[in-house]
Amino acid sequence: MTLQLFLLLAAALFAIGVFGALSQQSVVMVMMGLELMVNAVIVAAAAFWYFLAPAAPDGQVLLLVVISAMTVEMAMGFAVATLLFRASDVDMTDMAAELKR
Amino acid sequence: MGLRTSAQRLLAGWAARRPHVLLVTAPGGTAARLAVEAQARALGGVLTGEPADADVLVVAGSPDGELADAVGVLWSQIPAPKVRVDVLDSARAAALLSAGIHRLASTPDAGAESTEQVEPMGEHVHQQEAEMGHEHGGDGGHGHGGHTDAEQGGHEHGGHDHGGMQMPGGLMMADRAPDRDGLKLDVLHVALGPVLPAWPSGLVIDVELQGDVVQGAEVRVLAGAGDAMRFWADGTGVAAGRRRAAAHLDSVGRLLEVAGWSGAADRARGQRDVLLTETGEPVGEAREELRRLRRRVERSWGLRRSLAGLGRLGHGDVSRLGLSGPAARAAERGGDVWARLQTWLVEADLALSSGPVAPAEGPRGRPGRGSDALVAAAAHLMPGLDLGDARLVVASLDPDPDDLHSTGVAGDRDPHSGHGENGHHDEGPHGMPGGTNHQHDGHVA
Amino acid sequence: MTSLVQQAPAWSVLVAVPLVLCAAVLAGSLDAVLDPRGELPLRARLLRPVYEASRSLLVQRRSTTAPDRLLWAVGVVTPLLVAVLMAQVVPLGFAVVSDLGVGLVWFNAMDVLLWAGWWLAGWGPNSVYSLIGGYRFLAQALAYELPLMFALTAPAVAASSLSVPQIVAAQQGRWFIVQMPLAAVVFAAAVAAFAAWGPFAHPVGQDIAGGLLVEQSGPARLLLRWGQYALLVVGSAMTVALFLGGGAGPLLPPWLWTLLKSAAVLAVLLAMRHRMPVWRPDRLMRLAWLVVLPLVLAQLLVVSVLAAAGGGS
Amino acid sequence: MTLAVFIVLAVIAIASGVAVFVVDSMARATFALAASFVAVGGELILLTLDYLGVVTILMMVMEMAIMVVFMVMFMMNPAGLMPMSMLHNTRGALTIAAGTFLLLGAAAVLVPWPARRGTVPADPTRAIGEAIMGPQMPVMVGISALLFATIVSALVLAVPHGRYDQPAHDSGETDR
Repeated sequence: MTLQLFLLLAAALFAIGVFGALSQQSVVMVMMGLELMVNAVIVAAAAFWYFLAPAAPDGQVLLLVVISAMTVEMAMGFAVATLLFRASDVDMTDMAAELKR
Repeated sequence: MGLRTSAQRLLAGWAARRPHVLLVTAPGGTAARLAVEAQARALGGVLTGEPADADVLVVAGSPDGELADAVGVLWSQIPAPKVRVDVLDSARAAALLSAGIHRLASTPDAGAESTEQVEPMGEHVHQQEAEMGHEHGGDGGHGHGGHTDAEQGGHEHGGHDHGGMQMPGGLMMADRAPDRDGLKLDVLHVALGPVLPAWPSGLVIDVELQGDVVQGAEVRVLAGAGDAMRFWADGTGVAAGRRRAAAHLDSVGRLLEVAGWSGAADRARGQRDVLLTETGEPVGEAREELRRLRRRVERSWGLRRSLAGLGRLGHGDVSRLGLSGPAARAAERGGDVWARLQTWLVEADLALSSGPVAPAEGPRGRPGRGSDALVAAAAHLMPGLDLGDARLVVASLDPDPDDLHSTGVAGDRDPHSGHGENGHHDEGPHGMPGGTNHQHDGHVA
Repeated sequence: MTSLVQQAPAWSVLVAVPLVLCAAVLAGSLDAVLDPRGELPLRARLLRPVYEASRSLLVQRRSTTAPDRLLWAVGVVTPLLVAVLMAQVVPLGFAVVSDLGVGLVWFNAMDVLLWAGWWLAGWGPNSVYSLIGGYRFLAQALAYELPLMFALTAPAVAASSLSVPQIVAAQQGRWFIVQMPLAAVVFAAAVAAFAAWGPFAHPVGQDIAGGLLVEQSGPARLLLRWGQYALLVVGSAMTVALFLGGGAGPLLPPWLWTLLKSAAVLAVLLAMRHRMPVWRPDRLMRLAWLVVLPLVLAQLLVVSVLAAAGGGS
Repeated sequence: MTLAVFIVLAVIAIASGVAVFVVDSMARATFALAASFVAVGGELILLTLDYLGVVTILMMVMEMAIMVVFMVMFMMNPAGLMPMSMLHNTRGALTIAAGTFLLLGAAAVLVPWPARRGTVPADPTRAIGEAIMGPQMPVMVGISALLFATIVSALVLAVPHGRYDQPAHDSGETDR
């Protein structure tokens, strides 16, 4: 196990997340892309903590913050999706963009 | 299938010690039903409501028309090895059921003719065991009607839809309509009945579901064969008071079963059987038993919490819907499901001590009208309730299909419609953040 | 009675799995014995799991229209699998398969897997009642999960450890049920809830024709039923470890004490099944959020104050 | 041994991550994402972060169980029974994603990471506990305020106006 391996894993997960977030039409699926990107951040942060500065707890605290951020993102995402859906029966990003006009 | 080893025989023998009986009552089959229920219990079996879980299908009475088709669908949904028993005469119920279970034990798959039908998106393997126990000889062809996409057939969980998009597997995409939270969600059309656990068999309520919330309800009654005897109302045998008490206990048992309290439901059914059979049992003892049951039920905080305030029918509703019988008198106690349960228990006690409360009426109210009004009340109350609550409401009204059929209204009347309520309810929080009132889409068989 | 809980050798994993299965079967017998319905001889009741298993093995495979077979299979095995995974951190006497430092959190995480598992068992068959059963479980899960988490937190605070063996060790003087009775009761109730049992059996309720179980036949049904029993067994054993002193007791060996206490808790849970009505989820939700959650938080406060006072001395 | 476990978990994490956007069925997509998170939780346990690993599994499986309800509620074709594409601009997204991977991967391999400072504490769980109850307390206070704000604003956004107005006629339970 080396830092590089973990970072490669994180890079792969992040790239998949980017693909999802850019290519999906549905708001909920875009959120899943974002989740995968956060997932990659978790891996990278844990690896940095373990391989670079294990003595300081800051890395672990950062992880906690990331996990909380993920739940916040999720809750707000659901709320916005519900709002959009209620407003105009839409769950697609393209259609939501059209709403603005 | 050449592996008919002794081990398999051994397993079959053990399996038959705990037969799971799926009981379907056709109009006029109430006496046979009671006999089968008692015998199944005595044999160590268990009554089940699900074809997936059954190995013995017992048909009490003789279904015809749509109900016969539904029984055929049920039979096709029971996985082999399975046995079908038709009981017409209550006196022979015990013997027929025992013979059926014996058959199940002795021939794990002897003579099994297996029919395989592979359908586009799902396979259905029917392996059929010996069918037996016909009282009415010539009728060999019980509907083994394959897999009809029937909306009847209680367990086909029908999802037919109006003008939806065709999807693979012959499924339809669901319609959508606004739900009570202002979200436009899918509507499923599901038929409750004619066969469900603790359900008046033969009654069908077509409901529109959004998630598990009923948005509309229409009632149909599947006609039975000939003029069914209305067992509870004008049966003969034991005294009128005992019969009335037994009828109410039958309803109580069904309601408690739906409420998920099978122990108490079983007690109510046990007392019902005692009242109907042992004419010699002193009234005092029967009343003492009944009072114990009533205390038990009324003291249950959980039950009260579940039932109180649900399905309320005030005095206005009673007169508008033409209700009579216990359901009407329950308006004095508040008119909810809890009040109707109490009324049954109180009136059963009164019936034992001094005869039926209203001797001119049947247990469901005015002769020929009682169950009709009950069905109308159910259709009126159901929209806006979630499915579990709707089941409780129906069970608390407990219309008697025999009663409906013999009035002649059942076959060709307009369905009582709950649509007047229409699909939009803003009746306030259901108390469930993100819980059950959610949807799914087109994914329904 | 001062010896700490020891980590058993690695091969004990292999013992733990059949042990959980046997316990699930015995729980089936006990359930039949406690069943108030019918008047069957004791022998027929004790052998009921054997009869039921025989049925299941003979039954033909059955399917529905357009099921999601993969997810269905995942859902069906999850309850039993979760029970086995939970069992890894539950001590029997003074031995435990894995003294994971964060055993308590592990137990909690495994119970959350049930959210997914039960829902999938409802989704897979592609049937209305079954899916409603799945939704009902999620609604119920929202009601029981937070009280369960705080009930788990209480013994962790009192023992100032997340490790189950250390929690057992910390209550050799006085069982935790003495200082946190409410947390113990809430925990046991939550065990019944995640096993969809007794008053919490709404997801498998008769009013929706068996709900999650409606389309399950043969081995699938058996796996789900045994999964429920296994969850109740492991949950009872965990109750004993967290609140009832684990293997502590006079005269008898610790493993026997664990078994006896677990059987007692299990009997109470099993007995609830036919003796109480099922609670409607909306009313349960109200009760859980408005009454139980504040009570458990108050309990946690009391325990924390006691721990702070005790830790200061 | 640990390397083997790492590789297995990494493959699971990536494969199920890909599966999220490949499978048709929304239920499968959601639980594929959950599987990816569980695998990452396993990786954290490999890095001695038992507590954070298990908490990741706990939080994410719970989140996905809720997520699937939303998926099924809002999506056109949750079971994936009908072949339909929900993608737009696939090629561009694929290019950008590949570019991202190459960039990050190159950085991971080529950057000369500094040497390790210090050693892993005997009990990392205790270390983080003491950190957030000690020097890092403000962070946790901030997070809890943020979470509370999230709860409130999510409710405000998602709930129609007047949802909590008690109906006039009764206590607001489901009776009618």
